[in-house]
Amino acid sequence: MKKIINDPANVAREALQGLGEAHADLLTVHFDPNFVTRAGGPDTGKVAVVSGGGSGHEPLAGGYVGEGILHAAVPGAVFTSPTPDQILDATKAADAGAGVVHLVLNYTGDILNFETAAELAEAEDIKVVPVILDDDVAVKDSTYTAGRRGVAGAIPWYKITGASAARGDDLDTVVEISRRVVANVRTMGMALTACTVPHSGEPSFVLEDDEMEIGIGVHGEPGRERVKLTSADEIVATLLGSVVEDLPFERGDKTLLFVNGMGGTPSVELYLAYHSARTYLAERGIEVARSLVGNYFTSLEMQGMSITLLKLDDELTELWDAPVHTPALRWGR
Amino acid sequence: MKKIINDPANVAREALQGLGEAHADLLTVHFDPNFVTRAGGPDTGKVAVVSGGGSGHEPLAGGYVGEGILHAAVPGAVFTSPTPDQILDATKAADAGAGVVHLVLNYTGDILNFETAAELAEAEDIKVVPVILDDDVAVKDSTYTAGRRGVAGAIPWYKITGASAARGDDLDTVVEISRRVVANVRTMGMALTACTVPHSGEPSFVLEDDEMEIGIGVHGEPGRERVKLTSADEIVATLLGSVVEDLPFERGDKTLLFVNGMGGTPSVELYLAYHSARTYLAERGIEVARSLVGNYFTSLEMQGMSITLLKLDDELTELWDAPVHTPALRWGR
Amino acid sequence: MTCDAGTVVAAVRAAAAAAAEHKTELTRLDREIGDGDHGENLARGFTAVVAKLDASAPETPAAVLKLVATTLISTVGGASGPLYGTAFLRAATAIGDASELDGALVVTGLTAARDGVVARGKAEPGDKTMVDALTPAVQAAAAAADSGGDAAAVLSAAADAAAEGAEATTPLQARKGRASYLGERSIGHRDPGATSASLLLRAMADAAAGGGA
Amino acid sequence: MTCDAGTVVAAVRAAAAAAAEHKTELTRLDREIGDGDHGENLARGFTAVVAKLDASAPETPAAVLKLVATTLISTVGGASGPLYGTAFLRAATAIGDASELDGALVVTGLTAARDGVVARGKAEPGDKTMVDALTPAVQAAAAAADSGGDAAAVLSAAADAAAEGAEATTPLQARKGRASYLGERSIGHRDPGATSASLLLRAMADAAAGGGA
Ligand SMILES: Nc1ncnc2c1ncn2[C@@H]1O[C@H](COP(=O)(O)OP(=O)(O)O)[C@@H](O)[C@H]1O
Ligand SMILES: Nc1ncnc2c1ncn2[C@@H]1O[C@H](COP(=O)(O)OP(=O)(O)O)[C@@H](O)[C@H]1O
Ligand SMILES: [Mg+2]
Ligand SMILES: [Mg+2]
Ligand SMILES: [Mg+2]
Ligand SMILES: [Mg+2]
Repeated sequence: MKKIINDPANVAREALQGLGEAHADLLTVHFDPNFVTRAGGPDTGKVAVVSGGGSGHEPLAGGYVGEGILHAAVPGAVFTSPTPDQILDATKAADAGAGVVHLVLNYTGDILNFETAAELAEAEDIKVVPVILDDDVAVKDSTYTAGRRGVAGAIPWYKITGASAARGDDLDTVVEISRRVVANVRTMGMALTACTVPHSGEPSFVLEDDEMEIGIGVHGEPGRERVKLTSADEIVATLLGSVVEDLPFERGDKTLLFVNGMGGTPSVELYLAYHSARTYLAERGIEVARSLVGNYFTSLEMQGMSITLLKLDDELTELWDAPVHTPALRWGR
Repeated sequence: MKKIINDPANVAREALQGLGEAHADLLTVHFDPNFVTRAGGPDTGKVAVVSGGGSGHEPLAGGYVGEGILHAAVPGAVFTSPTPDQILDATKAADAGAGVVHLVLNYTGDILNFETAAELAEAEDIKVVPVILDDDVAVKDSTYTAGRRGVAGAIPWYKITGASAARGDDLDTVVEISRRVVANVRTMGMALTACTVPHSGEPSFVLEDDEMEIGIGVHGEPGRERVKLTSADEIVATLLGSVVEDLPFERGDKTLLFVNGMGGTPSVELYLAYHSARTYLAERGIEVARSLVGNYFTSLEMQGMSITLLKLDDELTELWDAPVHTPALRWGR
Repeated sequence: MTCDAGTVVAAVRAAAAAAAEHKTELTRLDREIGDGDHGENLARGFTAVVAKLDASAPETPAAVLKLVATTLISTVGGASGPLYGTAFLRAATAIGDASELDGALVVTGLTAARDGVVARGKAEPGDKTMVDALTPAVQAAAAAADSGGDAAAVLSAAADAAAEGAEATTPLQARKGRASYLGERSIGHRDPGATSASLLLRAMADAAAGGGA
Repeated sequence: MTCDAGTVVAAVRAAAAAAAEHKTELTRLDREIGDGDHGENLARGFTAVVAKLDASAPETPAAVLKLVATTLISTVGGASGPLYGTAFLRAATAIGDASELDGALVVTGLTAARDGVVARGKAEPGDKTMVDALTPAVQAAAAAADSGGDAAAVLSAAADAAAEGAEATTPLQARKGRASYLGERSIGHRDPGATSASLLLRAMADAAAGGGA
């Protein structure tokens, strides 16, 4: 295991400390239990948006706390959903009386822990509505699985939900818009290498030099299939093929195209893949109206990428464009 | 070699195509010869700032073209300085009649090619002044070397030089400020893994599982020494120790602390190292007034990091804070 | 042999020791079909449980189990945190304020625990989850209690059946939890949660058996 | 044997073939003490040179060399691009408009080339650069011309001396170029630029020798 870390047990905590120190103007990191809130405190009169998940996905979720997007984030242990007490404290800290939306990625652990936290919050008279993201087309949503995973679609989902709250929408509206993103966003990922959970010290799986894993999740889980490494164009066609046919995205659709690195993928490869994806979509008459390229939802140091496509309407586009100011996403101010 | 690429010979070109497509609102990518300019054309009446180097360092340099920073960037082949004709064309495209600053990283190839381009530009009546960055304290500046390398200090150097040009400073002033950054910035890097130049297909060096390379450059060159992998705190102490004693940085100094990933280093490790660096500097009474954490000047997919410290005065701080709008750096608008 | 609060504390401490001892093995199993944290999750939770037990002396078996439940819920996270938390919480509620547990009360507690896991996680037997260890455990416990077993004997029967149930998850295709993402590729690996359930039961049974000494 | 523009074209094409043939080896040498692109850089440059030669027919030896120079300058990049570019450019200028090269003119051209590299790169002999191949090459060329050698013989002597010079860079510590960053760790590796210089000279010498046939 090659990492720049101290005690493997303290990785998530020390990274959070760094996040808090580097961005003290934007956010405040709380410990025991761990959660991140905006530096300014609750957003008076507005719906609060809270998310979280395991650590090891940085900049998710703490890096998205700030104006125009999340009010609080709750990081669990590495690749482990947070516990209800963390989520409860974050929810209480974020709540401004207009209700709280829990943005939950669809994993058994996250669902259960957020469920418990929501019950506890309701008991303290905070209205909580969960919205669940399950954008990963690599997993078939059937009675034979825990349902699709929530993966990189989280970034536009956070952004647009947060922008709806920021413009003063009421709880029902924020939830409707958030669910509209879920209904219109699809993602699929792949990995060139596995990642190593610090306390485990062993890679999550082993790929030969000429192999890649298709349909990977964001926790170093093995994916849908292991195949020979091919060209960027072929990889993009595989990922986008599944994504496009799933919704389906159609000729004339206006989309946001998001090429996400898994943590160890350099910018040069992501932009190369983005170019390939643009070409693929142009051939099918699908318009790319907005773009995002970078390591935004990672799996530790894994090399690989996911491609996300979100079908945009005018309102979603406007909410995507609205100002945001966080460590990981910033524009308009 | 595991990369998301097509033909290894086309990596730099296809990534540039992606950059141009994803950020058509900000910049224009030109081919044959390759260079990147702002979408808006020359900046009327202002000094133009042009830089470049090999490809494989993305988002450097094309990702820094935009308002408030570079007017043009010239990407060579992977890890190879650009050629004079590219640099000349970029210089001509950026020039607005107030002179051009060439921001050159101190490598023999870059110096020679920018020198030739400057001669050719002068022949076309464009006033060009080169400023050379050599911030890498891993290399001793002596008659026994080609001098110190220019490494991650380039990011604050670009930013502050560009901000000086943006506020309308004349050529002499922009050059003075740019040289002030060079005089006050120091960097040192390390690697956990090597990188693989696409057309070569072989890693630039081989490290055992328990080894790291200290004093690495940004081209997969082996570094100053190969040692056993240690903790983040010890690595940070080694890097910052050299950086701090070199200038030297002293108790009471106000600084910008920049933890840069080499391309394959995830955010979680960079923030952890940032926290360690903050602690190190706090113990020595060195104030961190500004921060930057991320993969900003990379060596393909190399895992590792560099730490840069820039001593700030009020003017440099103000220029760092000034608005910037590029794919890789954005604030204030 | 009695099974009072002290015995239950000893059993929980034994479970904690088992979680620590098998941490690497459980994590390895979870790496194969999950995300490689199950051992770490349980070890973290039970370390916190032991710290709580060191600092307080719950007076009834139910109070011990409730302390375990709340501690696991607030320290484990993941899927197993709320599921084990619910299991211990439901068991505590089910056994009421009894100061000693007999075989029948152990069956009551185990049944409530299993039902709680099913209620929260919605897994059926055969889905390749901890339910595949808990369900045979409940059946074996009931049988042992019917034939007059005391608390320790009932727990021991439950542990044996849980071990077999865990073993039997190997050929199954997962339909719940992370392993379900793998589809057919989950076949051939033992479920980490079923394995931990059997290990915890075994440790508690052994401690309960020795507990009166 | 004459050494006219056609012979020089043949020599340059042979040099291009050598650059392609030794690409991997030169890149490997550069990976050890540089950044692993020298072979790729030269191959890219000489491929462009061949394309230019296919499309035009320069009429004098100097015109051929000038075409090589400008093409290398605009396609190679790195340290070697401007250095080789300068070398060919200075050689072209030095030999003037001669329609054929004799031994003495080859010496003139080689000397100007070497001086150009030194003027641009400021390396001294012993710094572990291409200068360590070019300097002995110039000396051997001059000696061969003094003893009456024709163009091909002079080039051949230069190539032999360059090969020895390149070989002799192995034990040196680099003081110029990227290899200098390695300090003592540069010792024990042959310099890629000195190696390419000797390979290019050898190819040109062989082509010039066969050129009159
Ligand atoms: N829906 C469910 N019902 C019952 N048990 C489940 C369910 N989902 C997961 N589990 C159990 O949880 C175990 C995994 O726990 P753990 O690794 O700690 O959590 P996570 O999967 O969140 O990383 C699985 O091996 C399985 O036995
Ligand atoms: N200052 C210099 N003078 C002469 N030759 C040099 C100098 N610097 C580098 N070289 C030569 O250039 C070679 C490296 O060329 P190349 O790899 O193509 O460029 P780069 O070092 O920019 O990657 C070295 O092996 C050396 O022979
Ligand atoms: Mg987990
Ligand atoms: Mg190079
Ligand atoms: Mg797990
Ligand atoms: Mg080189």
